[in-house]
Amino acid sequence: MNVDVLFFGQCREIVGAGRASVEVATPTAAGVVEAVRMRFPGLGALDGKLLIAVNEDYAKPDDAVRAGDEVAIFPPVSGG
Amino acid sequence: MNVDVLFFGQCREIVGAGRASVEVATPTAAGVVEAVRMRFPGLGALDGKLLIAVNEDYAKPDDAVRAGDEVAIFPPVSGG
Amino acid sequence: MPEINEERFFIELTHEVIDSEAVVARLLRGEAGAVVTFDGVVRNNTKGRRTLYLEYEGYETMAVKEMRRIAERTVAEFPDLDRLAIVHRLGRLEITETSVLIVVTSPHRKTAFHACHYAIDRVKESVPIWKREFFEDGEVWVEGQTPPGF
Amino acid sequence: MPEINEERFFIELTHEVIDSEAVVARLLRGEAGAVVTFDGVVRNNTKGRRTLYLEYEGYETMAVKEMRRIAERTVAEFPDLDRLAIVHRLGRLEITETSVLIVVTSPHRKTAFHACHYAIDRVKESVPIWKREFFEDGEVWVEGQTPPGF
Repeated sequence: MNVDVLFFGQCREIVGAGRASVEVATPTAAGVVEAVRMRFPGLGALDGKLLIAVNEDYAKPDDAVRAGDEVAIFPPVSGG
Repeated sequence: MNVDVLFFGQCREIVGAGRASVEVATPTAAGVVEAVRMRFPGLGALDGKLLIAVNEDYAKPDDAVRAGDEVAIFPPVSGG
Repeated sequence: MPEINEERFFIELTHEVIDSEAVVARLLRGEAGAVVTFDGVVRNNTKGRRTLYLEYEGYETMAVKEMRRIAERTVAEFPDLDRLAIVHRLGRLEITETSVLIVVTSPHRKTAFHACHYAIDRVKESVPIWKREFFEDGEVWVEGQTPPGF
Repeated sequence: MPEINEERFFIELTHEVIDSEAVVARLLRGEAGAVVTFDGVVRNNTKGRRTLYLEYEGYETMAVKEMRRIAERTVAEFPDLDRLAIVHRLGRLEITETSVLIVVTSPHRKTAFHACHYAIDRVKESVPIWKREFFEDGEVWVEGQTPPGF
């Protein structure tokens, strides 16, 4: 499945873009993170720390990702 | 000893004045409270609750009161 | 009678409207990352009975001293706070007006929250100020607190 | 994008200066006796290194949703609070400017303090916003937090 992924913060900087289309083998949050890590090795700097949101809510590794979902990957948050 | 006593809040209202000169037998904070209670029986409404300050600091019953001290008697505080 | 103690405290007893923003601006400097403010405001009811307005009176000279003592105790209790303001208003206050304002600035937020809460609790139990509440059908002296140990 | 949810919440993400007084005025009504405000402000240093300014960016649509979720959790946790505002600024911020503002109004002060502290802790751990700190000799992404369970 092809998933459009949004990137923010340091992830956007490492990827060099705010958005990328990624081919995903396993249709779960963990599957998307895995595919993105393969495609953008620079994200290894944030290994174990990457967060993923599906439809603007935090997702756990096993949560399903479906065609058309809004998916975003970003580092730990530092607002405030 | 003659002591000039200031009254505030409900005490001022009960006494009917913001200040009164009171003859005190025992020169302590408790002695002043006792003398004031005798002189103004209406303060009985606040029995056990009256506070006394000597020179603008709270005083305990045994604290000494000397000629020229600034003495004030008032009810529990309700600022804020 | 505004007072600044070594620029760390701002203590004021006033008969005018309290300008919270001006007090914060006065305390705030680059060292602080957190500002916690407590505003005590006049409510429109007490246990369901409609309040018209309040009147505050104080033993003014002692009140200012007691506010300064509370500021000193708060800094002793929370030494990493940056600055502290305690402002109290006297006279007639309308519904939603501020009667008391506490501002704490601090490098970190936890200290600012705890110090602000500590200071207002102390103000309520020991600053010699009294309020009368006016209702449509009468008035009462609001029941007060006694400082611990007295 | 200001939002009012049944008039109980005020949630806003803005690129403009935050006007704390206007937010308090918007929330305050006669039922509340206590207003506690937390202002997060830009500090002039991090561990002694001089900060020039900060830049905040957000995943804006999700940030607003997350702020609303935090407001709902705060009210569930502290049901006797009256109203709650969560406002966050994005873009370039100078030293002493407000990046985040939390305001809680409540009939009683203890609830206001605890709810305000709770809300800012949640904002810092889960709202998708990131800041970069600019020094005289470089810049860094400020180390972040992860929401519990993720």
